[in-house]
Amino acid sequence: MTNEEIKLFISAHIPAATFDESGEFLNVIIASEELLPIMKELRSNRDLEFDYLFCLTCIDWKDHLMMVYHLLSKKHRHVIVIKAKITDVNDPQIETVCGIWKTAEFHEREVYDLFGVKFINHPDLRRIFLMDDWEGWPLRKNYVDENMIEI
Amino acid sequence: MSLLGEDIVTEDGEFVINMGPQHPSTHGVLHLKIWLDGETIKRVQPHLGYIHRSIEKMSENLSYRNFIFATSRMDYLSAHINNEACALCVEKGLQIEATPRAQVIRILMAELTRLSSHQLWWGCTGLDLGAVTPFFYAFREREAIMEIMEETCGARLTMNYMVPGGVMYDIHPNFQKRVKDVMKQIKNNLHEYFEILTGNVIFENRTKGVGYLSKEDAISYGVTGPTGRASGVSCDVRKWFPYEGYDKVQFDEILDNCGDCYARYMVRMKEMDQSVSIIEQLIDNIPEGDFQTKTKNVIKLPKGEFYQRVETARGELGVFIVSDGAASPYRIKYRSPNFSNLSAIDHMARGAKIGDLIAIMATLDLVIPDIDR
Amino acid sequence: MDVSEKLIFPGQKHETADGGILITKLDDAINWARANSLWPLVFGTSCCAIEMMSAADAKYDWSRFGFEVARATPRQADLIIVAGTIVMKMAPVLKRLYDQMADPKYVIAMGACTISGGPFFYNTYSVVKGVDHVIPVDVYVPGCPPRPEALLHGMIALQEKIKNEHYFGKKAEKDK
Amino acid sequence: MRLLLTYSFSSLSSHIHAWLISSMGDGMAALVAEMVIVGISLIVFLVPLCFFLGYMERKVAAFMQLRLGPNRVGPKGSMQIVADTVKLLFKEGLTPTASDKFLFNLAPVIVVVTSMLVMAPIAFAKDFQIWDLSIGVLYVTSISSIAVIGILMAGWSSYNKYSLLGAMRSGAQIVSYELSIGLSILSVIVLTGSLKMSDIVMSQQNGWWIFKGHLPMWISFVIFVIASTAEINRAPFDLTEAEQELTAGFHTEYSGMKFAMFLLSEYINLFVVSAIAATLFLGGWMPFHIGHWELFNHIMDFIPSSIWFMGKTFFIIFIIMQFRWTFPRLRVDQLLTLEWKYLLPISMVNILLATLIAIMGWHF
Repeated sequence: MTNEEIKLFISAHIPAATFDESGEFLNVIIASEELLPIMKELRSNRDLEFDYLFCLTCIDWKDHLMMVYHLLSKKHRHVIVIKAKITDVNDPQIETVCGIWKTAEFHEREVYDLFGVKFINHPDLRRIFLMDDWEGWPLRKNYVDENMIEI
Repeated sequence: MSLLGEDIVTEDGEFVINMGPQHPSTHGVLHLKIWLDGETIKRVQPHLGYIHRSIEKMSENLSYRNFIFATSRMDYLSAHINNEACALCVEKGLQIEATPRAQVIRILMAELTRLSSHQLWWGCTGLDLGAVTPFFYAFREREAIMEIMEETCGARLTMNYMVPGGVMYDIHPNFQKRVKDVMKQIKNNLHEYFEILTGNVIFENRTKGVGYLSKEDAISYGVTGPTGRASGVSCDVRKWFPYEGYDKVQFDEILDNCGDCYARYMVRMKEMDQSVSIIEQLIDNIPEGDFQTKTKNVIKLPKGEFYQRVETARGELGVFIVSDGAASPYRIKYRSPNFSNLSAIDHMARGAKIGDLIAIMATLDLVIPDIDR
Repeated sequence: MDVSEKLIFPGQKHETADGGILITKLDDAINWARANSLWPLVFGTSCCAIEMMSAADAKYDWSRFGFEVARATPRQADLIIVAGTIVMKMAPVLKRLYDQMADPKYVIAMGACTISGGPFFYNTYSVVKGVDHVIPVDVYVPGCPPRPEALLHGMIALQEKIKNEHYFGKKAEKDK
Repeated sequence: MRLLLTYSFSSLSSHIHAWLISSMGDGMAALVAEMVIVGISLIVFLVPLCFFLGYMERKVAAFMQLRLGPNRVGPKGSMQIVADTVKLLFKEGLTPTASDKFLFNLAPVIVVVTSMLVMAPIAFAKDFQIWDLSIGVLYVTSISSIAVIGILMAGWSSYNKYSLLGAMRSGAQIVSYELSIGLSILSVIVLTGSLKMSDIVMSQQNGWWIFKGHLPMWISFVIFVIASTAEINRAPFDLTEAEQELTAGFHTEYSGMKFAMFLLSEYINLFVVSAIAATLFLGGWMPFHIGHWELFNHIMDFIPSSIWFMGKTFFIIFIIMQFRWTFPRLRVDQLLTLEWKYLLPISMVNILLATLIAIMGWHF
């Protein structure tokens, strides 16, 4: 499918979705509540079949958090970037995509560890890199590190 | 020897052992919690972060020239390829390309790195399975490659040879001759590798049918690199999304459908041949010209998001730069191959024996600092 | 110290220079053995571990000096080569490993990360800024990573250090 | 010179015996004194032997791995093992708090003592044997299996999960491989008709069993070497201490001298099994003779019997050392499969063949 067809397909499911084609890939920006149904559709639809989630991360834009999912279809060889906007910075929550791509389990734990995004229905949501008693979310822009030396 | 050594038996009467953080076969500081039934593994739970050095956070404070070199310390066996990925990503943002000469040098260096990485892996696989001698044979060729690296880049392991727009300095005058010598040496000695390990009955028994990973699972777990290709997933970035002119050289993507440890082993062994072939195609055809494109002293990327992927010795490395127009990245994400590859370990090891887990870890070829970053 | 000036009571320890001839000679013999048989613990966290492995290979071959027998269990090791960055999560594990080792035990800090937190990582939230915050270090080997020759040099320097120690008689210099 | 070569050790021992009896009387005192002398001379013999085996192992490993091996400590690195031993002597011997302290300290002693006990019936040279008891071979097999109790004890008392796993593996392994060893020894006994070590050596006067006994003896020999490698826990069967799996297996918690005792017993065991293999299959101290080549046989006779014995033993030791540096390690279930599905049935058929040869008198 070309980008235009994918756009049409997504618009049909989520009318509020906005698109950004300035970069290398087609970016689709949606609200965090709409994530799970469209992801399921992207994975299972025969013409799309995005079976490979190759990058899952989060960006802290200070006033909101942006979850970024890079998807690729091994069969059709097309790439799409889904961005889910989380507006609640103090208690960020989003549905997990573990059930769709198994690799998401570790990547979501990483995002939880470093950004504090809580993934609803995640099977094992613990800190992955830092100690369990660590305070704060290091990759947030408002994280204060006492050991940091300003250069 | 582990931090959680106290719970000999958990409440349910299960036997739990902690492999790592210090353990000879975890290749660093990976910590695996293993639920056992006799010798049979019921569940494996990886505990990470014993070498989490926060490279992503740190890179947010480094300039676009400097953050590249921190990545040498991620997957230190593919240090050069990691640097390449970052340099390419910055180039993508700047919309420039490395000079033709630099591109060929980059490919040559990347393939040499891949060869040395696979050799180390081969030696360590032997070591993990209890055969000590392969380790020394592997280092024989690895050291020869290291010497080439040292002569041209100035360092043995963390080369720091990449800059956005090319390479840091031109190759050493001896480079071509020495590379040819080493290629000859490797081609002559590769059969010894097969004689020592591959044909051994014990080795075959230890690896065949062990740690099976199906194609669907491999894709779902995001397993890439030789590990993914051994499960039949075509995932060589050099073929799929060619960079640096990989589309101009002839090489095969090695695929195997068995998905067991032996398949992973054979895929890597055959990849060494392919790397040798790539190097031989290019070594006499290094174009003349500049080794660096002129770039500004302070690099500033335009506002936007850039994603670059390369094929390291372990799989697909993705560099995701989010720029807000400043002199240092706003956010950097490294999609490291080992992190995804490791996530499949529980799936692969269930029902296997402790010895199988060692074989699985060995053939996954894990580099722990790349997982923790 | 002039012994004759002091009043010596029966049963009091007669102090002689350097602990007496017998003790000194015995010290020398034991130190010779200890210095020439340093068994390292199989322990490496990151890049430096690869150069440590290179030091074991045929080209550098640390077995020539008797470092050959790398033990996987801290109980049987004499030497811990901290090869690679130590992060906050690893620090208690490293301390525990050091405690598990049997005396006499030695530490080599290999590489910039273990000496000071690293060429890059000194300014991050998770890295221990120098392994000597956690365990006492005998020899520092700088580099990122140090060459195998540098590590061998560090290990030979440690041998020299051991040869000047006192096993008997005086309190070991290490404990001072 | 001639006197030295033909000198029999039996005259030396009978001199000492006569002197002891004359000075102490024919009672317990003389017996105890003899035992002490034997014990001391055994230790005096074993310590250099183990030093040499340790040195040899490192040099064999270095040879196979394209490197030099120890060469700085003493001439050609020959003092390396001495340094290691002295260091281990002066190292702190840790006893974990949670361990069973009595068993923990007893285990290495049991392991070393059993391996030393097995030395008793071995004929080191002509008329040079500590105790030529009539059930020599039976004694060897029964005593050597006590070692597993020491290993189990070490693993259990350490209060360490790796140790426990190692000990459990060791139990299964040694019990299994005892069978093959027993059966392959039995095939020699069938031909010899005696359990006595000296009889077994004498029966090979006109040819070693490996040549006289046709194919079944070859099979027995190979099975014996494989099974005894497993019995003494050396690679590729070193599952009890499998470094890459169980860090150090049953002796994970041992340090200092207690660990040195395990190392010592490993080398003694290596020597003992090689010596027994040499005695049973390669004629012990018997020189190599070929049929009616009288001149050749005379030259062979001229070489002292102790050199013959040591040469054969070290040949087998060298083979077993090569195993260690060549093969990957087996998995625990494959280890048992190898024994119960392959070695044991083959040995059973083999012993039938050996019996057939013995009954029909087909051997030379």
